[in-house]
Formats: sequence, structure tokens, C-alpha cells
Amino acid sequence: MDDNRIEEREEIERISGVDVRKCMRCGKCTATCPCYDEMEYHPHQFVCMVEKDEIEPLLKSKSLYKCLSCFACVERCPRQVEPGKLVEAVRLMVIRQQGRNHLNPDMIVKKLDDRMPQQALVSALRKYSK
Amino acid sequence: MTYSYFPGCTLKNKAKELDECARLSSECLGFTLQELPQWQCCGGVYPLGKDEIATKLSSVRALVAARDAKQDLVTVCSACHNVIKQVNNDMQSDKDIALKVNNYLQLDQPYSGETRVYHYLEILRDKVGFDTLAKLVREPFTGKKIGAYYGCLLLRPSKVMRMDNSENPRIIEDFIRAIGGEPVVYAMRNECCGGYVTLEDPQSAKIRSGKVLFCAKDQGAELLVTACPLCQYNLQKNDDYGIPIYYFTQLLARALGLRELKGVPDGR
Amino acid sequence: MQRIGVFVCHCGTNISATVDVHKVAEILGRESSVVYSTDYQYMCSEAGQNIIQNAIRDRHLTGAVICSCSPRMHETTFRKTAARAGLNSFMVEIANIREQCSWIHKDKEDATQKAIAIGRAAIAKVLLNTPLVPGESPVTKRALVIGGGIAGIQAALDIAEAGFEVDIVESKPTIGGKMTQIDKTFPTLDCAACILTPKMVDCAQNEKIHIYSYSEVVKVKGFVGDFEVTIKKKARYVDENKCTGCGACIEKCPMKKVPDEFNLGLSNRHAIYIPFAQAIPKVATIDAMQCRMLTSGKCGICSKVCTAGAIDYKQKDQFIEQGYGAIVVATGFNPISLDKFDEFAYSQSKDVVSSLEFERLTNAAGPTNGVLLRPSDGKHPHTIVFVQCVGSRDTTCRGKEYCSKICCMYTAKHALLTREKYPDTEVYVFYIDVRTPGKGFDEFYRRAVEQYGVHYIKGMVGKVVPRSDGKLEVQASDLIMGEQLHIDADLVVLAAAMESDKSARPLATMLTASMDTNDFFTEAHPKLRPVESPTAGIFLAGACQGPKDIPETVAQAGAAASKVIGLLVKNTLKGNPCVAQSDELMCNGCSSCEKVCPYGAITYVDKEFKMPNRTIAIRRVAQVNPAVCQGCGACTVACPSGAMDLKGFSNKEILAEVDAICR
Amino acid sequence: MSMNGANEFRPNIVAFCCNWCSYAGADLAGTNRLEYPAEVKIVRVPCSCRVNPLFVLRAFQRGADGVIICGCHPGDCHYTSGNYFARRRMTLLFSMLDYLGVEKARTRVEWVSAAEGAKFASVMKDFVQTVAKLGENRRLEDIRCKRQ
Amino acid sequence: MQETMIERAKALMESKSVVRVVGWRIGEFGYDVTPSVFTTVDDLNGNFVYNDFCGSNLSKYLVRLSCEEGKVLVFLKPCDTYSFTQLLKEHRIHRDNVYAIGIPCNGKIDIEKVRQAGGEGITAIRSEGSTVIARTLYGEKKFDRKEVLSERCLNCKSKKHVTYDELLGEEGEVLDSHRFDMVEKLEAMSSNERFEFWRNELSRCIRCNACRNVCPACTCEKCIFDNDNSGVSNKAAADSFEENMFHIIRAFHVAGRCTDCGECSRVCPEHIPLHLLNRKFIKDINELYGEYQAGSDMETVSPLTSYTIEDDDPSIVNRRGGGHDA
Repeated sequence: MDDNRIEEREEIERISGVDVRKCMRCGKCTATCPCYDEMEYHPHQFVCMVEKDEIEPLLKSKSLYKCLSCFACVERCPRQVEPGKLVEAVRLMVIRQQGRNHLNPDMIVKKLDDRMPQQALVSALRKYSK
Repeated sequence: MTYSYFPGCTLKNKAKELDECARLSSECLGFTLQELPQWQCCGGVYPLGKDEIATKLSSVRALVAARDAKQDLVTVCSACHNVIKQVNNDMQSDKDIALKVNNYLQLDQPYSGETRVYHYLEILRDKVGFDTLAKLVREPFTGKKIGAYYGCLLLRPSKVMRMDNSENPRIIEDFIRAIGGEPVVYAMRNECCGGYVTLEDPQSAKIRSGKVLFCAKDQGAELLVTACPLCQYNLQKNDDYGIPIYYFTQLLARALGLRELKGVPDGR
Repeated sequence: MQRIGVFVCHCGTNISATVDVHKVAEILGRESSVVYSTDYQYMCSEAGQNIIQNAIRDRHLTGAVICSCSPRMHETTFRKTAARAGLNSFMVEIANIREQCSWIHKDKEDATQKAIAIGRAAIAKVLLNTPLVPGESPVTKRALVIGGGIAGIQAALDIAEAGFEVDIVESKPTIGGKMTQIDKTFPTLDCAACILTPKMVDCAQNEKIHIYSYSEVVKVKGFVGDFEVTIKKKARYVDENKCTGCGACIEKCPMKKVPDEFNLGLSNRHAIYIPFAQAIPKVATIDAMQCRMLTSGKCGICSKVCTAGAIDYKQKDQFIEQGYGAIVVATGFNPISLDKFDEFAYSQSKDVVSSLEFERLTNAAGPTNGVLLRPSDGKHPHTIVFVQCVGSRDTTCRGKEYCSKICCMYTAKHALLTREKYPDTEVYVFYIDVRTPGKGFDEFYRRAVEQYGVHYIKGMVGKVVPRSDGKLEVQASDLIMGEQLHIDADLVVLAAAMESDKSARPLATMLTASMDTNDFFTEAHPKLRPVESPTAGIFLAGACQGPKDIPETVAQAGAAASKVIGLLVKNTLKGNPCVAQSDELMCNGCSSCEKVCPYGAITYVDKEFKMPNRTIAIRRVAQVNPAVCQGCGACTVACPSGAMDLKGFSNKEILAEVDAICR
Repeated sequence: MSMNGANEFRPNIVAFCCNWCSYAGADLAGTNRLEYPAEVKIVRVPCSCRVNPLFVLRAFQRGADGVIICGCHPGDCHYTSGNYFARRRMTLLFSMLDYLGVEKARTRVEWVSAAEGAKFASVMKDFVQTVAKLGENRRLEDIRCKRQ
Repeated sequence: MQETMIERAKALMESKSVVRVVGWRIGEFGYDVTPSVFTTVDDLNGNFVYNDFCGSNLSKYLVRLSCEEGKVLVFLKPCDTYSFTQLLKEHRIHRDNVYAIGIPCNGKIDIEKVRQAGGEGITAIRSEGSTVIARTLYGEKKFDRKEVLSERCLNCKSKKHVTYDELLGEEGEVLDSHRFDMVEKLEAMSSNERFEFWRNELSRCIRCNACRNVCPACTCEKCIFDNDNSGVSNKAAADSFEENMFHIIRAFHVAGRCTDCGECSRVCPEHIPLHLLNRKFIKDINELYGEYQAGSDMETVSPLTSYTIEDDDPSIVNRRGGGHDA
């Protein structure tokens, strides 16, 4: 069990290239996050939880699909921990699993409106599915 | 001067204006945008995962095409620019990614990030020059209070994008001045509009955009300019204040007297 | 023919318990060129020392080997002993058979054998030793203090107190530095001006102290005891000796709208100005960039109104050359520029201010006469948000990796004072950690929280959005409560990181004093020589060596001063004779040694050499300044030709020791 | 005493110690009566940067079986930068000796502060053991010997 | 090329802009050229030569010649310009007293290789394109140029001239050579194998000092091995150990200064591959302290007179690749 959790952490660190030990717990990421209210786990929690191998809850969390990847936390983190990359890594761990896509082309249709730019679709698909 | 040009998927479709006005104006400003032969969609978002290779290939193909044409690569769409510039940075600095990509593409001459990537705005600032531009303006936006909307992708991450001070940018403000308008500086101009989440969670996007629009309105902006179709969409869709949202190229073309602009009482 | 004496100490039983001292003395006595060998219970005792002295005299010894405790213990003792008997003290070698033999070995045979080996090594070395005389260099009995802040002032006063001439070089028109801008000082809350300005006056009135204000150091030559410094006195277009500081010129000056740097641009000054009422020297200075007369030639009002006739539009920069025995660096600090941190909207709203600006806003002599008012609309702020660590502990290109040390305390001070003066204000302090190591510091911070009700929140501010109604929307995190806060503030105060003054880096180059990656001066030893630069004769005071508060700065300034005094009281400096020397005949002049010398002790001269075919060749050869060399020996190894050698630790001597040990 | 048994091979070790840290560390080991093998003989140098590769080779030439150089920890050098230079020089020298087929373990650099008497003792114990295992140093000499 | 060089030399001499020329003097057979000083036009006409055997690096001679009265003209092959620059960097040459002409080089031939390839009794030798034609007592013999090219030229590091006043022929490029391959091979061996290899090589040393005397980095006014005060001087090998000491210390003294010109190995009468010692240092320096090419410019500080706080401890040697004993 524990080994497995550690593996998960190492996997996430590998994918994201983030060193969670660099975090000094200043909370800048969470302070600057624009969609804090939509998120159940917040940027600084991603960092702490990954460091403590508490990854299961993150894998299940809806927060993964609320992050805008707007780089606000990446840009403003004073220790170059860059939590946004962690969120992405965890999300990748999920959607890379068989049948765990968060979004499929057929789901899109009803969400479309005629003015929505292609960019929105490709981006969402990139973020939510493999 | 001729540049390789990467329009991006949206500019061929929902954001034609952004594209057409850019080309039109460029000729008038003395440079040419030469569309890359067969470009593919950049993917809209930069794949942050260090082990993401396939999702970076389309950008590299574009970069290689530009290199082989011995030209710098120009983009207009913030998203495309962000993706391509970040991928190019990977090719320069991340040995592992560069190796894998090159192995995959099997190019005759391996690619290691030689191509220089510019955003159209950078061309205006650094190649044309805003003062030169100002001289060419035929129909200035005199007295118009215009807010620059950068969004998140144009400037961040600044250590890669290197376009402007990511917290206190001025490139679009200077552009607005050049076309005779009066820039309105407001704090939310570099915060996210809600981006692609709009597809899944329009509400979330509405809140994000709402904050941006309120802040802009609050500081007295009469219209906003952006370089990103998705920003344009989110802001316009969620606008409760009747602020028109335009692409900067639309204003450019209009200022150069190349196009009329629906909804904008002309400056004269 | 060398005549060596060997003296084996029992050290009571410390040595003799595990080392057969008689055997050691006997065997070493058989070594070639050893003419005398004995052992005694306590060699360091008076009787023991007499044995040595008598032997030196009676047996005409050319060298002595003392097998005893560590040289770190009694080397100097025995060297003096030898000297008293007329033997050059550097002809004495210590064989450490206590700490490094008897005390660490149980087996007597082993220990004895090792003691003999160590003794042999010492003999081998002493045979090659040459008498050494410490070099002497004169001391110019005058000190230079670079920087006229509290550090420089304190150092200057202390040095002058001891009766030595001191010059203070200050780049601003007045001395006083940052402390003049501060309102009150933590944790005692006494007013900065009240404790500083008297010291400034002392400087002005002390006939041993000479103040070069509005001046810079532009050139430094020489070495410890004998520095030659060129000081540039910038033209202030006012004759210091004539100006009475009456201020008539200022009243009449038509250029009123010059941002006042003393108030950090929160108010304006005239083109001709005196920074503040208590300025020292209290003389006017003309801002050449702003003065109409100097820019356009049209005006000249100030010279008309000046009854003393002190105004001189033709004044030029002056260059003064002066010799010094020691230099104190006290260039101080500055808050970093905040333009990279505009998520706090510093450039967008006048009501987002730096902590130093806040000091001015609360300072009785400040733009608001000490009444806390918003710069934007002059209204009284009701909600104030303080942000700590703005640019400190920041590894990105935006900030500084280190902790600026004083921000926690002055922020607590600001918060406490605000609540004290304006109980109706809500005060929030966002912190990453609260660091209060210092006498009465933590008590002070807790008072701010417990008695004055300052809201301390563990978290950071992520975004500040100025609103047209004058409010500042502060978006922040509260990590303890686990929530994102939104506060409508009237004033936001940023505790900007402190950085070394820009002038420090070029100065360090002039002084060949080393700096760390953050442009703070490095000390000769982080623990044992904290106020000295590795470069002899250069001393450090205040924030130029690292972030510091006022008491630490004053303490360090005093320490630096005492070091300077200790140096200046000497008429000549006795150098360590164990210094490098270069054999000109073998030197290639390749500069390898120069590059590894941490003290810049090596220079090069072109010398003429007779060549075999009766021609003369000019060759570049290294020369070591014995006054500057500290004898580390880095150069000796860098030198390919072996021309560079170290007295007292020469190649031959060390090789001989090695040979003896391996024998 | 011989920690490795009476009739076992006892190597000859030369230890170069910088005056300010390691030599003081050695003294401290003594003051605290921390035993280490008598095979170790210390040569006092002002700084680790004073140690010339010549000295190391000379030691081997005259029959030393191991050479160890001790200096202040990087960053704590009494002369600020000496041990940084020593570090590069010795790294290259050791690498060269290894390249010539001389056992790596015969040479070593250790940073020992004036406070680390215990470390000094344990380092020396360990080093003596390692070298003892290697046996007598012949190689540097043998390189030259014509093979029969 | 030879003609152009002679013309230039003559021109410069006649115009009194130089008083002497360092170049190569023709020998009996064309392959036995020797570095030499020319002071007359006739001498140049008759004896100056530039051919496949002008391997010797002339930069070292400038240490003395540039001290003498009057300007000296020197011809430098690309690799020689590195030594030249390094010597300038070390203030060993009076630059203003030297007129340096860069000349092209397409590799030099190792006459030993020719002999081994069956070139006995050569009387004259020349190359045409990729073949080398030797007139021998037993008739004409042809060789593939690659086969008889000297080792250092097969691994040429650069055809670029670093420093010169004038360039004859085309300027070349810095090449990515395979010069470290052999070092790597050795590193990959076990410690025992390496030991055997070097014992084999170094045991042949007769301590003739040719390597030292030809080395452009060994320009010490007095070599420590000749200096009685150094404590290590020795006219001849005092004991079997001396040579190792000599070669290791020599390599160490030139570390960070050796431009890898390969002269040491070229002149060694026992054909000891001494350049492999220098290259080991160069390779280590590149890997541990960043790419460094001695003599490639005047500014960069030598890796042995500089440091970074992050440098590895010497224990890196134990961790790094390189075979151990099985």
C-alpha cells in the first residue's frame, strides 16, 4: 500500500517535474487562484498532499477539472514549486487510465453554442481526455 | 520583411476577423505574413506534462517549417503563441523532450529550438515600432477609453514568454496609444477569463469574466481589446455592461483605415 | 653545519604514560646533526624553558625540536623561549606527540614508534628552516568610512573617540542614511530622529571627523596600513563653507515640483534643496537635472537671494586624494524595486505603499506631519493590510532568496503603532512565518496581537484590485482557516525585501573585497571574524554585510571601529613572515598565482634579465606583497615552475617531512 | 595495538591537515582521547590548497600506502577559497591516478572542522582499514618495472 | 601553398617589417623536415618547405624569439594558433614583436605509419588528393592518406585559426572530433587492465625529456625537475618511480593549459601515447567543470585557477564511471 502511494508520488513528480519539497507553505498559490471557490482541494493542498503521499483523494477530486491552467500560481510562486503543474500531472494520471476520460467528443455536442470558438473544444479535449 | 505565419484553427473559422485584419494591416505596415504550408492545430493548451511528446509535435512541425524557410515564426492568437513558444522553449532547454521529439520526427536536420517565435504585438513593438505605427494611423481612436485585456496565456509563464512584465504589462497599452486611443489600466487585465472551462462549466467562466469586465468597467473602459478568441468569446458572452470586445487587429485595421468596425463610432 | 637540539616533554604523565620518552630522546639523539637531546617533565615550565635556553646557548644550537603538546598550544611559548636565547624563533619546530600521539594510542610500543617518526619529521623540517623576520609596513593613522548611515556614523565616532582622524564619505547631500527616514524604532519605540540626530551633530562637531557629503570613492590603491583613495566630491553648485543653510534660496526657487527622494516621492521639493531640517552638513544642494539655470541658463534667482554668495553655478566635481590605514565599508541597503510585483498593484494605486513609504506617512517630519492619511485622497484609512516577504525568500528572478530579517519586526511595529494611534482601524498582517529572534522582539510582536488586536494571518496576498470607489480589493489566503479571503482595504503596505546598495559591487571590486552572490560583503570568517573582510584592512559595518536591524548594525559598527583602532595604534604592522615569495629567475609571469590569490597580494613587474648570449631580455615576473599575503599557499601549487614558494612551509620542508614519515 | 590483528599488514598513512580546521580537529580527537590507528602520521599545512600533487606522489614514492588530505569544509576555509582550489586539484589528480590503474581507495579528501574530533578519528580508522585491505602499495612503482 | 608562403615571407622581409621567419626547413628526403629560423631571402628560397610533414608546432619558439631584437614572422597551423593564444594568455610571448600568418592544414602524415605500411627506404614522398605516393629504393609505392595520417590529425579538433595577423587560404571550422574515444576505452577497462596498459607504455620511457622540450605548455624558465631547489629535481631517474612522477606531474602542470596539440606523442622516440594523459585531464575538466578548450580565447579563466561553490568533492572519482577490479 505505502509503496504504491510513494510510487504515485514519484510518478506525479516525474510527470510534473515539480519538487514539492521546495514549498515553504506561504499560500501564495491559493491566494492568487482565480477559481478557488470551485475547488475542493486548493493549489497549496495539492502540494502538501502530494508530499504526504495523500494522492487518492486528489485523483477522485473534481478540482482537477476546475483548474484553468492560467499559470497564476506558476507565475507567482516564490519558490518555483509551480502547483499548476502538479494539478495537471494528477489529472493526467487519471485520464490516462482506460476509460477515465473526463470528456468525450459525443458529450460535447450538447454543450456547444454556435459562437463558441474551436479553441475551446480542442483545449477542453486536451485537458479532459486522452 | 516576411515572416512564417501560424494562424491557428480558430482564426480560420470563428475568429476570421483576428486573422484577416492581421494580414491586411501587416501589408500596410510593410511586412508579410506567409502562412505555413500545412500547419496543424497547436492543441489550444500547452501540455504541461514533462512526458507529453505527441501533443507537442504539431508545434514542432510548425517551428521546423519556419526554420527551413529561414524565417521567424509569427502568431496572433494568444493560445497558439503560448503553446508554440513553450514547446520551443522545451526544445531548447529540455534535453529529454528534444531527444524524444527528434527521434520521433526523424528530421534530416534535428531541431533544437532555433526558430524565433514572435507574437504579432511584438512585431508591432520591436520591428515596426509603435511610433512608426502612430504615424501611419489614418483614423485614430481619439478620446476612446480602451482597456487592454491580456488574459493569462499571452504573458505567462513570463520566464518563457519574455514578452513583457507579466504583472504590469504595457505592450497593448502602448499599442492603444499608438492608434490614438486612451488606455485604461485595470488590475484584472492579466487574470483568466475562464478559458476552456467554459465548455464544461459556463458558470465558472461567467464569474471569471464577470470580475474582469466589472474591473474594466469600474476603471472606465468603453471597450476591450484582446488577442485571444476564447477570451473574446467568454468576455462577450458574459458581458452585462455592454462593453464591446474586439481583437487588437480589428482596431489596428480600423485605425489604418482598412476596415470599418461595426459598433464603433469612428474616432473622427 | 647544523646543530639541532631535541627536547622531549613528559607533560607530567600525559605523554610519558604511553610514550617511552627516554627512548624517544635517545633515538632522536642519534639522528644526524642532532647534537643535544633530552627529556623533561614539563618543558613549558620555567625550568623546562631554561633547559632549552641553556642548550641553545651552550651548544650553539641552530635549530630546536620540541616534542610536546600541539603547536596550537605552546608554539608561541617555545618560539619566544628560543628568541630569548638568541635563536630565531622560526628555527623551532614542534613535534605534536601529545594530542596526536600519546593521547590517542594505548599500545606503548606503537605510540613510542610514532612519536619517534613525528620527531624525525620535525627534525627533517627544522634542518631546512631558514630564520624568518616578520616584514614591517608603516601605518597611516587615518581611517576612511564609506557610507554615512548609522553604521558609518557609529564607526566614525568610535574611531575618532580613540583619537584618530576619520573621513566619512557619503553619496547623499547629508549623512544619516535610512535611519533618518524612520519614525520609531522597534521594540522600544523611541523616536529614531531623537537618537540619531545627536550622533550626526557629534560627527559634525568632532574635529577628528571630516565629512565628505555628496561624494563617492572612485579609486582605491595600496593595502592594509597604506591605502591611497581618490574621493570624488560631486559639484553641488553651492559653496559649503559659505552656505549658512538659511533656506532663503529654497523659498525663492521657482522649480517646486521635484519629487522629494527623502519622502520617497510622497511630496515635492525645490530644485535647490536641503534634504531635511536636521541635515548634516546643513547646506543647500542644487539638483543639476532640475535647475533652470543649469539646464537652460535662464533663472539665477537663488544666487540673487543668497546673501552669503554661496551659489556657484560654475562649480566642478572635485577629486581629493587621501591616504588611510584602514577602511570601514558601511554602504547599507535599499528596499528592492516593486515594479515586478504588480499583482499588489503598487504602480496602479497610490494607496499601495512600501514599508519605508509608510514610515514617512507616519513620521512627524513627513509629508503628512505624522498623520496617517491615504496618499491618493488624503483620507484616513480604516482598513490596512500589511504584506510581509514581498520579494524576500523568493527564488525566482523577481526577488531575493534570503530572509530580509527586519521586516517581521518593523511590520509588527507599524501594525501596533497604527492600532495605538487609530484604534478605529482594522489592521491585517499576512505572514509566511513571523521571525522575532531578538531581545524583547517576540514579546513585542505578541503585544501587537494580544493587546492591540492586530489580525495576524498565516497566508499570502495573491492579488490587489484597486476600485474606482477608492477601495483596494485584497484577495488572499488564510492557511490556518483554509480559506481564500477578500478584504476591502484602504491602504496596502508592502514589506519589500532589502538589497545591498548598488554602489557596493563596484566598490568591492576597487577594494578587492569579496562579495556573495547577493552582493553582500563576505566576512573573513563567518563566526570568528564577522566584521572583517578577507582583505586585510577592510572592515564591515551594517547592512552591507547582510540584512540587519539598528542595534546589530551599531554593535557591528563598534566592533569594526575597535578593529580599526587596534590597527591604527600600531606604528608599523608586523606581518606573518610565513608568506609566499616568488623566485624571479624561475617565474614565468604566467599569472596563474595571481588568479588564485584571495587577497590580491600578487602583482607583476617587467624586469631585465641577462641572457646567456649577452643579450638582455625583459621578463614579466610575479612579486608578492608580504603585507597583504596571508600565507595560504594556493599560489605555490598553481605555479607550474615552482618559482612561487611559501616561507615556513616550503616545498622542500614539506617534502622532507613526508620523506621522514615514510622512512 | 593494531585494530586489524597483530600479524596483519599495517599500512603507512600520510595525512595532510590544514592548520585551521583539520589539524585542530585532530587535536580535539586527542583531547577527547578518541583512539585511531598509529599508522596515521600528520603533516601540518596552512591550508589544503598548500598540498601539491607532488607531495602526494612523493609520499607514495617513499613508501606510503595511503594519502589523505583534510581541510575545512567548503565555504569555511580560513582563506575563504583555498579548499575550493584543493578540491579541484585533488579531484583531477585522483582521477588521473585511477586512470593509471592505481587503486582509488589509496587517496582521499575529507572535510573535517575544528569541532569534529570524533569525525577525524572515525575517518582515520576507516581509511586505515580500507588501505590495509588493499595491502602494500606497489603499483605506482611497478608501472615502471619491465616485465620479465 | 608553400610558394605563397615563401612569397609572403620574402615580401615581409624585404619590406623590413620582419627580420626573421620561423618555419620548416627541408631535409634530405622530404619527410625529415625540421623547425628552423630563416633570416635571409636566399635561405627562404632554397630551404623553406611546407608539406605533409611540417607537423611541428612553431608557437613555442616564439617565447624566446619574440624577446629578441626585431619582429619575427611565424606560420601557424590551426592547432598551433591555440598554443600561440595560450602562450599569449600567459604573457609568454611579446605579441607586438610577432607577425603571425595562419596557414591551412589538411592533416600531417606519420612517417612511421608509412614505414609500417611497407614504405621502406623512402627517398621522396608526396601526396595527391587522398593517396600518398612514395618514391623508394624499391620503386614507387602508393598509400591511402587516411591510413598514414598521424593520430592527432585523424582526431583533429579544429581547422579554425584563433589568433593571427593574416590568413592564407580558407578559414576552417571547429570540428567535433573523436579525440576522447581512446580515453573512454581506457576508462571502461578494469583498474588492472588500465594498470597493465600504462605499465606497458610508461615502462618504455627513457626519460629523454623530448616530450617536455617540445611541449608549448612546458615553457618554464626552469623546469622543477631540473631545479635543485624544488626538492624533486633529478637528472636521470633516481628510482623506478621517477618517470611516473615525471609524467603525472608534467600532465598536471599543463592541465588547463594543454591545448592538445599532440606534440608530446609525436616526438616520443618510444611512441608512448602521452597525449592520452593530457586528454584525460581535458576530458575530466570538460565533464566536471564545463567545456574548456585551452587557447581558444584570451579571456576564459583556466579551470584550475577558478572554482564554483557547487564543485563535486574528489570522492566523485569513486562514483564516476570507469571500470573497477572484478
